[in-house]
Amino acid sequence: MLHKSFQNSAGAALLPAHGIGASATKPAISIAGLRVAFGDVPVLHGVDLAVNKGEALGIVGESGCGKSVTWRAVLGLLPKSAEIGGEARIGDLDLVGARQSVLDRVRGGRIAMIFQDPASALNPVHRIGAQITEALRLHRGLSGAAARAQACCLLDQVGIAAAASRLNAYPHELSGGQNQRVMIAIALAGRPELLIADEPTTALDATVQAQILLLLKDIQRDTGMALVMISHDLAAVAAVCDRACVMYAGQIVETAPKHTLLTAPEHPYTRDLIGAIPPSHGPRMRLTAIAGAPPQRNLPPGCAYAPRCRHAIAVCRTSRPEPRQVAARHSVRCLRLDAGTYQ
Amino acid sequence: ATGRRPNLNIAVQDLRTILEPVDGSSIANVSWRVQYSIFDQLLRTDYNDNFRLNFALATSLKQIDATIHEIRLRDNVKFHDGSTMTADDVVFSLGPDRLRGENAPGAAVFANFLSSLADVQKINDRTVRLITRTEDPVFAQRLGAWGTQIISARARAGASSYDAWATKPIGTGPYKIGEVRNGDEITLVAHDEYWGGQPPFASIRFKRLPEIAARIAGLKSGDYDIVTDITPDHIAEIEGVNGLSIVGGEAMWFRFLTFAPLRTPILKDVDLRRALALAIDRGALADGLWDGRAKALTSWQLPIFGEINDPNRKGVSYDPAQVKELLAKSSYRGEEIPYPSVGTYYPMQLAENQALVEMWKAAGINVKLIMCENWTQVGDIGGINDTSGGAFYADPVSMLWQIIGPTNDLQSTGGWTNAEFNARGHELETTTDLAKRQAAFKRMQDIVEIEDPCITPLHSMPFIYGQQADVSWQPNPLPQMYLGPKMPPEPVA
Amino acid sequence: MKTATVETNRPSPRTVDLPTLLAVGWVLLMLFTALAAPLMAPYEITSIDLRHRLTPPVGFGGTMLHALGTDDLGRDVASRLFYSIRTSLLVAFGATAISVLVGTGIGFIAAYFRGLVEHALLLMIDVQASLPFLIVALAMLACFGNSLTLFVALMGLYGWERNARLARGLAITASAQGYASATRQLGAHPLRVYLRHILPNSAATLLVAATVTFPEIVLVESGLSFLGLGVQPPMTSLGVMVAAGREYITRASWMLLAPSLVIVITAVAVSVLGDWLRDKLDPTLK
Amino acid sequence: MTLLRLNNITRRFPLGSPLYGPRKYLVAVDGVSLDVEMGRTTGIVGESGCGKSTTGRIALGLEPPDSGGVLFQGFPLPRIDSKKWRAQRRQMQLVFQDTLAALDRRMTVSALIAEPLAIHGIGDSASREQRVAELLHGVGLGEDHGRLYPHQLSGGQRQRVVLARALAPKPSLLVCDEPVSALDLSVQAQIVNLLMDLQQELGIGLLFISHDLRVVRHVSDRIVVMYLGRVVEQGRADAIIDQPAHPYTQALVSAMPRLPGGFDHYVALPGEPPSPTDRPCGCPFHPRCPLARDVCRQSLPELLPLGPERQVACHVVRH
Amino acid sequence: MSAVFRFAGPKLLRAGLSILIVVTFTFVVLRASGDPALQILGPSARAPDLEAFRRHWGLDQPLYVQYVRYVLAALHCDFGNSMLAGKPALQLVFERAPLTLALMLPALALTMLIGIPVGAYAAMHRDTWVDRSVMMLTVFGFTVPSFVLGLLLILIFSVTLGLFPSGGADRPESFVLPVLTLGLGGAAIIARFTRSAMIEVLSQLYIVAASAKGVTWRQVVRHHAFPNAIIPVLTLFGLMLGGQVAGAVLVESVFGWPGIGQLLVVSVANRDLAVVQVILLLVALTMTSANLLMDLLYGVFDPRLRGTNSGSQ
Ligand SMILES: Nc1ncnc2c1ncn2[C@@H]1O[C@H](COP(=O)(O)OP(=O)(O)OP(=O)(O)O)[C@@H](O)[C@H]1O
Ligand SMILES: Nc1ncnc2c1ncn2[C@@H]1O[C@H](COP(=O)(O)OP(=O)(O)OP(=O)(O)O)[C@@H](O)[C@H]1O
Ligand SMILES: [Mg+2]
Ligand SMILES: [Mg+2]
Repeated sequence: MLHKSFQNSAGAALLPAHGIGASATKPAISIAGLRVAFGDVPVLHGVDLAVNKGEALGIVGESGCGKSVTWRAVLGLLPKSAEIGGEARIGDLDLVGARQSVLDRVRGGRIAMIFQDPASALNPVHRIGAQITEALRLHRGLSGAAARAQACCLLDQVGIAAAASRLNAYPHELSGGQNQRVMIAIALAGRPELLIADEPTTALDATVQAQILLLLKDIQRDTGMALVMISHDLAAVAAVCDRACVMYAGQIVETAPKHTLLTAPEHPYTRDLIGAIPPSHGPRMRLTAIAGAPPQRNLPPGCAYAPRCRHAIAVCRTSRPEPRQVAARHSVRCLRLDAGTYQ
Repeated sequence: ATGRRPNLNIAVQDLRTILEPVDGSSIANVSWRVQYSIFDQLLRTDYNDNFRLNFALATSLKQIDATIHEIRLRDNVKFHDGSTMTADDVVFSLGPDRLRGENAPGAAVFANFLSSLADVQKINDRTVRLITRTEDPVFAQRLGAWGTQIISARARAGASSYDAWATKPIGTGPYKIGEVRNGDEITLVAHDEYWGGQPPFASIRFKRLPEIAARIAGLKSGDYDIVTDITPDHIAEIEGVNGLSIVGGEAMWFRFLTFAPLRTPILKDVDLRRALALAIDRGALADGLWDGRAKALTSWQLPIFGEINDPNRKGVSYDPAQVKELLAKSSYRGEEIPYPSVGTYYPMQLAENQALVEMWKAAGINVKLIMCENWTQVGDIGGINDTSGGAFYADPVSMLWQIIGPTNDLQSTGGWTNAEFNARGHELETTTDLAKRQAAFKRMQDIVEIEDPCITPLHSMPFIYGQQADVSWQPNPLPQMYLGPKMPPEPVA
Repeated sequence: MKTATVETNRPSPRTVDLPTLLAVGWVLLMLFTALAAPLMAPYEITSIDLRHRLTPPVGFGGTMLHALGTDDLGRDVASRLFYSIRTSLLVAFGATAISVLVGTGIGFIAAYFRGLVEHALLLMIDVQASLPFLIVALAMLACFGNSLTLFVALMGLYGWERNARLARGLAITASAQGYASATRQLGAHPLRVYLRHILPNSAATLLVAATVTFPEIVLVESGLSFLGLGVQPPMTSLGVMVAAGREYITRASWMLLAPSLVIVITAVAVSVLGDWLRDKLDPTLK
Repeated sequence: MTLLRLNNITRRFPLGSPLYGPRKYLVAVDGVSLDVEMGRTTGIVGESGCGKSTTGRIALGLEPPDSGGVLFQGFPLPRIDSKKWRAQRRQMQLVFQDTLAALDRRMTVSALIAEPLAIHGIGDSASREQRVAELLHGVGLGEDHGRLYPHQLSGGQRQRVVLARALAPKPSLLVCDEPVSALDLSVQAQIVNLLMDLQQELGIGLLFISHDLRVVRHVSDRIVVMYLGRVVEQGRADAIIDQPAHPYTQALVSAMPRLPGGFDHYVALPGEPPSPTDRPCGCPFHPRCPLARDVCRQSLPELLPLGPERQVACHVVRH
Repeated sequence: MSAVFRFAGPKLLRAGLSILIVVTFTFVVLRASGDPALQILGPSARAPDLEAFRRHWGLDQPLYVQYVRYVLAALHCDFGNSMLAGKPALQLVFERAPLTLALMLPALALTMLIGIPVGAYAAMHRDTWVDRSVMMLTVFGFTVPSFVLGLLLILIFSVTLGLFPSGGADRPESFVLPVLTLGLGGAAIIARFTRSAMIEVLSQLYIVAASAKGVTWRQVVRHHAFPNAIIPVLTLFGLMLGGQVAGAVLVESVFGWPGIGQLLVVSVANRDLAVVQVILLLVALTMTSANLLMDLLYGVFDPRLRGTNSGSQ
């Protein structure tokens, strides 16, 4: 089965994230060689990633490339049919294959997660107040009136009006956006070290989105919580995160500080992605989409992006690229960079 | 004193809560069983001693003339409510309001058991005259059979309604009615002022437990002292348990089949009916199905009938050769003969139904068993029917005449009738002349066996009880359970 | 971990496991028995032998003459068992199918129509639920007499109200869910919404209901034969055999045991098959 | 030509069962009027919970309005669930917001996409298969995805399945409820292009509900801004985004994350988003409005023209 | 208050109607399909006695006259007398109903207390051998007829071990075996339904989300999955409440339990109409109240059903 290749901490040094300041900031979580397969179908092909304490990391990428699966795998939330390999460490603890009781303490307490689909992620039969206070009880030991008050605070914090009375509402009585904010409130309830926000604002209107993102940013800054934000909105990622990863077909293809990524992207996919942003000014025109479809189910023998890449050369179709450090804190998984023929 | 006597627990397969013994609905085994310990009659038949008649509430019986009998009542008989029995109670108990009137609650019992009684006259406090309509050869026996239970006239008058009375009547028997839970449980309590001595049990609880397996389990676990309606197949099982025993088996109760030729045209053929009767292997039923506990019954003769009995009469018996002959002679060509049955009314009924059908099939008679839910359906179909009956007293009147007399359902529903049979039956019932009676009885048997068969006997139907071995109790050959004190015989003349 | 070159696009279907195979085997055996009963039965089911009543089965003191022993009339239990399987399979499978179909249909209709139709159907359900089945059976008997076809139909009435209420509840919950309204807004006929979407999504529960209904019908049927409905002597069924055997539970337990075991094992097989079918219908388990 | 016209529609939802306390109502949509032209797109933006989806459902005739009327191609919608209504579904389709719930989890993606074709009896099975492949391709999924079940798809993939399903019968009116919110930029571009191509080809009228102002601006001809169940501003798309008039629209536009700089322009709205069960009297926006005056607290502003093709409901801005 | 009435009104109306239908139907069926006189007096009763019996109970009247009389009397709360016991049917039934209730309620409690945890447990361990064997046992549970189960329990616990009485209803120990017999079969059914409902629920996203919150698996099952899974189980429970009287018949007859189940069977067999009707009335009332209770409980467990536009769209 899976052999854990990065078992010793020496392996962690290989991780691009540790290029600088590795001694100054310890990672809140470091993921190495994470592989996930459903049945016989591999979905993640070795994700290496570290999130430092207090850092805000954005993850963008093709829809279906495994962004959500990565974090579900880390938290042990995938169905039994998933085979998981690699490791995900917080401190000395490897979460992959950890016992249930260990995971229970980590989940919601050290790592909290906000799901993409709020309407289905909230339990329909419990009042939202109960769902929030449950998290408070589990991770902060609050109960009764104190928990309620705190839940009220949290709802306030995420911008839900009339928080006190809304505590008694059921998920179906709230709109999608309101539910999403409830989810955020629940995630914040445990004061996690790391918050994984899986598209936290897709269902929210611009003002609330801004409010929430800024709120997440503020909380992250104030509490020193690390934040992983999965999003499709590069602008939103830029607004919140310090660093961003681009994922494609179950691998991270580029990691860089946000400015570098936005202004000097190296991977062709990142470039194409940025090129697809609809303009906010000027006349309507066709958007530039990437031709072709991402690889399905099984990867091509070479670079996963090669079939769609405008710059692909012969070698791209035959051999797999490895991540390559192109600058401080900037690594790219592209063969043409290795070969130096691209640029 | 009551403290030292044991309490008796009896599990029965069914219970009825109307306890007035002359009520129409009391004509049932399950009623007789319980009521027998609550009431006394004028005379008492000792079924275990050749149906000998003993004095009970009456202490003498004098025939004044052909239709008048005078009885003297026992002194100091106490009713359950403590009052003393007088001639007034007897007059009322046998009077038109309770028993003899056309609309009296006792009309059915009266017709079945005491039909000859025309009047009851009080002579004095202790003496009563009973006047019959005609001569009655079995009048004394009737007094000891059923229907002469004496109740307290005063208590009856004091009851708010007949219905209220019927569930808690006051009699003179060894036990009085205690707690009654409808259709479930009846508790009788010792009547310590009983004239016949101290009742042996402080109380008797009859508990309804329709599942035979549950009754047996209850007996095994010691929850019951006696359980009723055991079928032969369970005898070995009970006898195999230490401390349990089986009693009963000797029976004066019988199973019959009736034919309704007037309702079912195929049966018009006398030869077919005779063939039906002759095709039955009664021995196989009695020995196989009933494990030898039942006795095959081939005729209407019973030794207890005494002088009227004709030991030389053959009756019907299993005779395949003759069946073949009769069938050949008959007009029967394999038509289906309906045999409706409710299947669960008599013990082993369904098994017996099926066994009979197979026996007929073997003889080349095509009988179809039809399961029915109720008697109306059975009656609607006609054909061959199951029935039962017993010798309440030692005379053919109680048997042949009582079972298919003109008022009984076979005749009253138009299934069969025979004028001569009825005339002879009437003679049997109303003449005291032995020779005439013997002739009449013989003729009647000829009719139902050969000339115009309408009924055929099968076998005795034993009442089998399981009981704890330490319970001393002797069952009757009839369904009545007597649980009172042993009384010295006071035979009637 | 296997290499990424494995060319399976479909999730591999669950392989049929041993219990399911056994269940299929048993049901086939029952079907075979039902068809071949006359060939398999060593005796006629009515042939009575009063001198060899209640002989125990082979291995418990009996002989190969009557491998499963004889009953209270000395009839061969094995032969009767084969014929019983034949009748009971017909009656119980037929009636279970009717009961579940009728119940589900009515339940769905009640869930779909609101207002008067729903109230009328609920009224029917209430009436049936408060009426003991005994009375319904009596009514049937009084009105239509007795025939096997009618009897299967009557037995199909057994438990329909439970299935109807279950189905209605399931349908109401399901139609409150997105996929039902999504299909509805595509312009699908309600029949399609109910049959293609709500039914498969409710199938798990309905299948369980069916597996529960099945043995109930086998047993209720025996109660009705005493009313003169359905299976009547000399015909026999598993229920009739159980009912006859209950008096002999300690005396001749084989009379009860043989048919009971067949009922229980068949019910187990049916429920294993039901589970298998349900899993098949649920892609999320693949 | 006007394809769809909503006339002053209102929708209230009762809250709770009578068994569980007194009845309260939530006004989800309050007097909304809007048009969708053939071959054009009307965008709806607004606070979450302001009634956008409800408006969309009413527009499609999936829910009856409590008052007001819906005209499709000039005719009122047939009675819900009637035969005519069902037939009309072919022309009116919805792309659901909640994709996990909207897909029957027991059907494969292909079957789901083929279903509207089967329902309306379009084509034979071979041509349906082909159309499914076409649609899958059109929304950027491969044929392999056709064999999967909804739960095996990522959020974005599911969203595209829902879209493909809605497009299958070639409707003339498409209500897209957040059709691209879960898509990455590239796929989003693909979908937006697809929608716009289809619109040009077939003249589909689109009602496009989204939070992403950038996309809405890009897709729509007209934009309707809703707040608490009411339309507060409507007009040409670029005009609304480039020069928002209503203070709420201004706030919305300012909150749009931009590159580079993120939320540099963001002007936070004071106060809290209101609760739809407890609507303020007067202008619904006044508690949070920086420009609010007395009149705003007392009377409800009507939607009145402000310049060409533009309407605003605000007491202040119009003066 | 009026709102409550609006909610309960149609249900009560329906209940009333269904009672009327049940009463009428039963009346016709019982009267048309058998003669009480014959049933009660027995097959060998004489014709005049049958006549007298019929006259006494008004059975000689045309059916519709009997029906109108019955309904009119019933409207005045006179439900007639039992022909078999000679007592008012109401009194007869009320003497026994508490005993059936005393059997049913603990049995139902047992059904739930065993069925739900067992079903949930099996669901949590689905497809393991635990699950399989538990489910196998449940099939035994509802397939073994209650009279066989009852007899087996008697044989084991009364005859062999002597722990509990074999029948009767007079001591607290008497309750153990009948309650077990009645409860176990129901528990098996409930267990199966709970399992299947639970499996359905466990695959929902909110279960994953709850785990992500750090809720332990046990708590997830208990707090998040259970309340959702209980809703379909409640439907079944409501149905069981009504069906228990009929289901109690066999148990009552095995244990000699003087409840209304047996009374019903005896009364039907004897065509003792008045008693049958009162029992059916009672059953119908139980059903109605069970229905109302279930509606309330649904609301308690499923907030989505509390609005009127729940379910419909
Ligand atoms: N339970 C599952 N069984 C099989 N395949 C699955 C399962 N869950 C996810 N997948 C597959 O894993 C891949 C990654 O899914 P994931 O949800 O991580 O995508 P994503 O990057 O989050 O996309 P999006 O941005 O659309 O949410 C998808 O191709 C999906 O089909
Ligand atoms: N079936 C319903 N029962 C009760 N209230 C409802 C119902 N549907 C919607 N609502 C309420 O109506 C309001 C408007 O809902 P709607 O879904 O239209 O909002 P929306 O604008 O689409 O929000 P979002 O952008 O978050 O999807 C919300 O407050 C919601 O809680
Ligand atoms: Mg995702
Ligand atoms: Mg919405």
